[in-house]
Amino acid sequence: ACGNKEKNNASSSAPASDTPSASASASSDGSSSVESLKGKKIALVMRFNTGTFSAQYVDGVKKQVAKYGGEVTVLASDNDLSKMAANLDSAVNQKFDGILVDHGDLAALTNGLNNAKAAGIPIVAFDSGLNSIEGITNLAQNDQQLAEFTLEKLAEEAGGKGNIVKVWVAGFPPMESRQISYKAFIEKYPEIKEIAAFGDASNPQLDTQNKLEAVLKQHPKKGDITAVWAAWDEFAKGAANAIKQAGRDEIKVYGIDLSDEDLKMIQDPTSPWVASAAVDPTSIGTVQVRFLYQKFNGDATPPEVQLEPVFVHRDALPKDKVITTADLSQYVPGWGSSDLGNTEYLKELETSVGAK
Amino acid sequence: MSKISKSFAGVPALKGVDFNVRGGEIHALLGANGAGKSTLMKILSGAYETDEGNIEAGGVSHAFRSPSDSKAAGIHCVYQEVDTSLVAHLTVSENIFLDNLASPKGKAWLSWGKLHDEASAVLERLGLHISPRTLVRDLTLSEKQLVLIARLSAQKAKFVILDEPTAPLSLEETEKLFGIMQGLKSDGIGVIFISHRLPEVLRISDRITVMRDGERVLTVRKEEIDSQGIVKAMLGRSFEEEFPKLQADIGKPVLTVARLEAGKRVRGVDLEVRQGEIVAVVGLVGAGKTELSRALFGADPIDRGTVAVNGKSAKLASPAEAVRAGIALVPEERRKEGIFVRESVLHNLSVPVLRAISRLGILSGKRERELANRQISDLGIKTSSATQQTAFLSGGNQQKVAIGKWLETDADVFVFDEPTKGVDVGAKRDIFRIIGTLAQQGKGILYLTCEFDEALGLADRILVMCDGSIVKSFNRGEATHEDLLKFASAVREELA
Amino acid sequence: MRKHLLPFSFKYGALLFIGLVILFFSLYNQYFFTYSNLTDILRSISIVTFVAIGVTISLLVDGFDLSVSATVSLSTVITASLMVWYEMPLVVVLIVPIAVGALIGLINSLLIVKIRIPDLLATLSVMYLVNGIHKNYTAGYSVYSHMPMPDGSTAPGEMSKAFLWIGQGKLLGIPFPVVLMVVAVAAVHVFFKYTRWGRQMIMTGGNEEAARLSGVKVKKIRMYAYVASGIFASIGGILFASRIGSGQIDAGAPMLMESVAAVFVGYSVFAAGRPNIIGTFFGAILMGVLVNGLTMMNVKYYQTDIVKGLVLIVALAVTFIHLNRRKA
Amino acid sequence: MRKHLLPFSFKYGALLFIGLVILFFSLYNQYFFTYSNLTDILRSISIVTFVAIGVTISLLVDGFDLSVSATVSLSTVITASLMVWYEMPLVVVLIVPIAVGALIGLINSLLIVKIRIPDLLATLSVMYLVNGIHKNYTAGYSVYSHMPMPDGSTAPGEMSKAFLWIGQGKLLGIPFPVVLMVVAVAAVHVFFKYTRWGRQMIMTGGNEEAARLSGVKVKKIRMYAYVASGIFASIGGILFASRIGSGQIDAGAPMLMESVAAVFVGYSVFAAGRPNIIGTFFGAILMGVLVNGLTMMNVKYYQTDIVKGLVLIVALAVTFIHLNRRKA
Ligand SMILES: Nc1ncnc2c1ncn2[C@@H]1O[C@H](COP(=O)(O)OP(=O)(O)OP(=O)(O)O)[C@@H](O)[C@H]1O
Ligand SMILES: Nc1ncnc2c1ncn2[C@@H]1O[C@H](COP(=O)(O)OP(=O)(O)OP(=O)(O)O)[C@@H](O)[C@H]1O
Ligand SMILES: [Mg+2]
Ligand SMILES: [Mg+2]
Repeated sequence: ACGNKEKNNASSSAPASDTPSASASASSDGSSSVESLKGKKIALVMRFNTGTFSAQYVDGVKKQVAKYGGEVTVLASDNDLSKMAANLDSAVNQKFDGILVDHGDLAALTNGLNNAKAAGIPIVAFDSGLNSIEGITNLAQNDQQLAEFTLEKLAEEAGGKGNIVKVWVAGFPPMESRQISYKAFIEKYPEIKEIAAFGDASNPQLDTQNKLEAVLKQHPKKGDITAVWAAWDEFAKGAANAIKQAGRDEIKVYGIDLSDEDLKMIQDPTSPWVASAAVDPTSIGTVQVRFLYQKFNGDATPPEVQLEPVFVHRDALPKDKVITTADLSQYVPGWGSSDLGNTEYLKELETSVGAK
Repeated sequence: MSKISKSFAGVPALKGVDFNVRGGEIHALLGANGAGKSTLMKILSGAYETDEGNIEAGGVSHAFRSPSDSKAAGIHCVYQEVDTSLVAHLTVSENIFLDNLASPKGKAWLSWGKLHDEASAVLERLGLHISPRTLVRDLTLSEKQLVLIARLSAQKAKFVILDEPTAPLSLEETEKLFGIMQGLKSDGIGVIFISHRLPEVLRISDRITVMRDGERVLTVRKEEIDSQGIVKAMLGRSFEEEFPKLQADIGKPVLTVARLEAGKRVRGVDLEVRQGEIVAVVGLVGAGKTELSRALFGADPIDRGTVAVNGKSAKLASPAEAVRAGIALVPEERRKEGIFVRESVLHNLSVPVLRAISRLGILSGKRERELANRQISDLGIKTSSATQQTAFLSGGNQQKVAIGKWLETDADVFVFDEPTKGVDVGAKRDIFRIIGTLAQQGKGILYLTCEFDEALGLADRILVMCDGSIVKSFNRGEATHEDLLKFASAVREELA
Repeated sequence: MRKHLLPFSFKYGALLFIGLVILFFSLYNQYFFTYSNLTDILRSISIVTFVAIGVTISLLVDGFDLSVSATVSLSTVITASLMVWYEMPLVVVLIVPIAVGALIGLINSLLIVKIRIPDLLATLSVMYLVNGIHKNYTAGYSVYSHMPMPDGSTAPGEMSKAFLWIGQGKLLGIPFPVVLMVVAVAAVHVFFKYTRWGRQMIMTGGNEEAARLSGVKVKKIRMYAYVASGIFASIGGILFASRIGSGQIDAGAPMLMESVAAVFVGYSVFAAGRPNIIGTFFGAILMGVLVNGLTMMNVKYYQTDIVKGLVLIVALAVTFIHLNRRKA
Repeated sequence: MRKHLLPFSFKYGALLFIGLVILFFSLYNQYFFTYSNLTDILRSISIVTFVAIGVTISLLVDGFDLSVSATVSLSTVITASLMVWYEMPLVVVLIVPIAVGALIGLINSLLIVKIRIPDLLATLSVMYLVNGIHKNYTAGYSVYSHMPMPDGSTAPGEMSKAFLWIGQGKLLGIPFPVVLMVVAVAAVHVFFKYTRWGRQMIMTGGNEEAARLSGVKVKKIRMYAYVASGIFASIGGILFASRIGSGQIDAGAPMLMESVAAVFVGYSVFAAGRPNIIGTFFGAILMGVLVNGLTMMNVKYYQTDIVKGLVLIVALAVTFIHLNRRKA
């Protein structure tokens, strides 16, 4: 999935708003320091580990580290924060050279992170809200913006009015952020009404399918329901299935987060799922690794890096062939091609490792 | 106890029973199966609550709501079902002092050393050789019964109830128990003793109460009655011929066992059973009869030796193979092994013959019902209908069900292991009639029992088993009760 | 005969309750009691019902199969991968997961019957094992048509139309999974009520030792029960894949608790107080009706669990109060 | 006496195995056998151990408490909410969830002892109910310091330092949860081995009828056992909240299976073949060591499940082959 990272799409450099250091620090360190960057052992401490999104993210991390000649150990936590804290402690004990954190939690990890800092282990986190701890670079996917993108598109395509179904569940930080946008959206468009809301994280796809079927039966007339907004792609898959199988093709589905699997469904012209917003999971991994290597190199890295979400609509996708997220950058500007965090010496490192 | 009544699910088990015991007497409580003896005693010991009636002890009226209430009043009980009162995976010591541990007044902290010492003392006083640290699950049935008696004697009781304590005990052990009972009596303790063995009842007890159908029929001093009178009172009629023996022609051998060894208790058994022949195997408890029957039925693995049915050598790796070879077993522990208490009589009776009443695997409900109704009327099973749940039948009728299920298989050999254990005289006679009929049909019968009189009355041949092998064979009429006892205990004494 | 005196209200109480629930939802929402919604409900419970049949069978021989959820997950990804990765014909796609389900049942029964590990312990261990295997098989990815493979290529196959029809198609206007489910329930019910082997299973569950001493091959019987349980769970997995059109990781995880809930509600049906297939079916229906109806009422998602719990408690309480009163 | 002849290898086989596993990991990775890693392992199992103690107690009276995971979840969010929403003092923060845990135990025992619903059925229903209640209580949200409230305001309180110390602090260089865990294991062990009430529970579990006939108030005893189970689960929940510094929704969900696995491995310790507290503790240690060690070996997360399953199977198989050989 990372095969075309080099195809540096010019339009994608814009998002890195507050990271001047990313390119600035690409000063000409000698190749000896490039040598010293090889053979790093890196721990990836994750909270979730199922689903295609996570799998692609892990893939991104692994491939990028491999390009730098390092090795990754994944410490997965089954969505259990106490296990995640234990995993972080264990990573510190094992004296990894660097630690990547995925979907962490400030309260749960503060202790472990302080230990890591004390042990001099650099940390880069993704979507963890660790900004209050000094010295950690936080990558953040702007969840509110993700939600806004899809909701605005929904409003636009619906003409600012209609009945919608929300599939959402609380209890997860990204979900709760997305809810904030949703609330604002409902206030902004008084003519858009929520007629049903449900969601179950433990059985996302089938449960959504079954429950949406009930809602469809409750509103049997075409036009009763304008759209379904799914705050998570796992919900969107179930929603799309239910609508498709019920033959209610007038209802559109808008989702958030995009994996290869989802892309397939969005491309399918018979699928009601028309749009999603996401940050490419693979490039999240890639960028996170780059910043970690900047830290290895002793660069001053910014405390916060915003990963700008990309909006993917079916209209932008090719009709004649099936693509994967790896090819998506050709059609959707800003996707998968982020050169964020890259530096000259890192490129050098890549070629040096690749040469062997 | 006065005017005690108790019903189970609307069916009366006790109807206004009056009963009293005095301190320092042994009072026998007799009655046919299901007469309500155990139920009455369970009410006295607080295991059941009475529906009506009143209990007085030491002049004070009590409402026993739980076993601890009646224990507080000094009433202790050894229940008929031994395993219900023991905790298998705990030590003998703990089982002996279970009541103390259970009592809210006991010590909060447990000293294991002291507990074992005290248990040793109790066991020694009774002359029992059981290690207090053994787990009860590793004991034999009679040892378990003795542990319960030890528990009793560790208590300061005013009244003691023994519900069929002698059923699993050997003669020696029974003697030991009687010694203990006499001791209790001379300490001024009132003993209630339930047994189906009339001779021992007549020997040990001071007064006798007979119950029938949930009512008290009579209470007399021992001297005022003989065993005939008791039987008459129990059944409501006289019981002329105790063991009716039907004559049958004896034919070819159907079961031939040679040098059979299985487990620790069957050590080289040779025997032969012929068509129409009733062969009794007698022996004391622990002689290995049950193990022999289980080995013959494939229920336990056979270590060495051969078994042939109708001259054909039979491979007995499982009961299913034994059934195919033509052997049927009526096991000793009926509720655990013989019947399905939660299922209907109908389903119980058809288990071994499901193949016969089905075609291509589909059961014929009609044939199943016909079969059941036939057995119910032939064997005189007392049940409200074939669909009655077996749990609600009395013990004797449950035993008839356990026998009845085999009658329509084409078994050639029937093995009965203590089929009359805990069965009243009426049901016993029915069972003997069934066995006699089977013999007349040319079946071979192997009848294992520790009741020598039954063997003497019923069998064509009697084999005496001792410590895992057959030590003597008698033809009908050759042996007396004493002969059997001599051989049954001989080897054991030699070894000792 | 007690049985005939059994108060009507107890014997048919559970059914009455289901009826009342349906009536309530029908009055509340005009669209609830429509042919298409009712068939939707039945379709929505079809997967759980298959799993629950397996659980019922294991309970009937006095065991308990906790590994069913893992079997569903494994069967789902195997089914999908056979089409997507290997482009196998439909027969193979259907037979292989069923064989795998049977194999899991065999492993369970080996542990339980041969090594004599208690049922709960054995099937829990197998649950862990199979859960690990299914994730390992796909390296944590879900399986879907033309998915990208780890080596960068694209998977050659896709979920076949014929296969998807199993979960999504209709036969004479009835969703096919519903047809399958009803046939399965009827067949299993007949099996237990009218066949020799079914009766032997029930007797084995009632008293294993007595069954053995009656000549029933109890080890085999228990083995068959676990194999059947594995097979029904794997059919559940196949239906799952065909219903959602892909093989999701951990798809079966919620199935254990849901199917067990259906089975336990089933204890109340006809006041049986024990596992029974018809009860299980009605248990699944009740759960399906509740989810559908409560969704239509727009009850918050976190409140449906409370309702489910209360319904279970009430159903069981009524049944057991009654059964125990009868016994005492 | 059989017991003394018990082959050493069986009685101590499980402990030996744990020792070997630790040795293996120590040789494989220099960081494994360090003080800080070993205490981390112990800390990581402390929550599961508390829950597992509760499960063990319920199994000891021959029951089974499936509701523990739901109790953990509820206790976690209640604990967090008491601080975050209501700014309660520490005592209240600790007492209320424990009282709630006891209440759940009471409900369980009411259903089991009074209404005589079989344990699995009753506690499963309660699991659904409590799961629903805990989500309802927070409207599905997780609870964290100064969280935004539904009405738009910000929650006044935060997780207090003193409270967080319970889960994250150290006493004499030992993580405090480890101290708590060891004290709890020792206390419960002593309770069962040397006190009258403990023995009464074991009697009740061994043979309820015998215990009743000896005058044990078995209903009360079973009630206490379920209350204890609820309390230990709720302590697990409190530790959870204090370890992660917030009250997560569904935090307890994975706890049931994990604690049950620890308890079941514990059956093998000392070849007991039954639930026992020391065994449970070692079971939890083994699971913790495996997860930690396998992660250090960079085994894929989905492969640790396979290893867990295999270890469970082997431990149980060895124990039960041995126990059954002894019996036969
Ligand atoms: N728990 C019970 N539930 C239902 N019926 C019972 C129960 N216990 C006893 N009965 C019935 O009550 C009647 C009296 O039984 P009980 O056990 O008191 O007889 P018994 O005189 O002790 O007989 P036995 O000589 O066989 O021990 C029997 O009909 C029996 O079936
Ligand atoms: N430890 C035990 N606990 C419970 N029951 C036992 C135990 N040991 C033996 N039994 C049962 O007690 C009965 C006595 O068996 P045992 O082998 O001692 O002698 P036996 O020759 O079969 O005597 P009998 O048939 O006269 O009782 C059998 O039914 C056996 O299954
Ligand atoms: Mg009796
Ligand atoms: Mg015997």
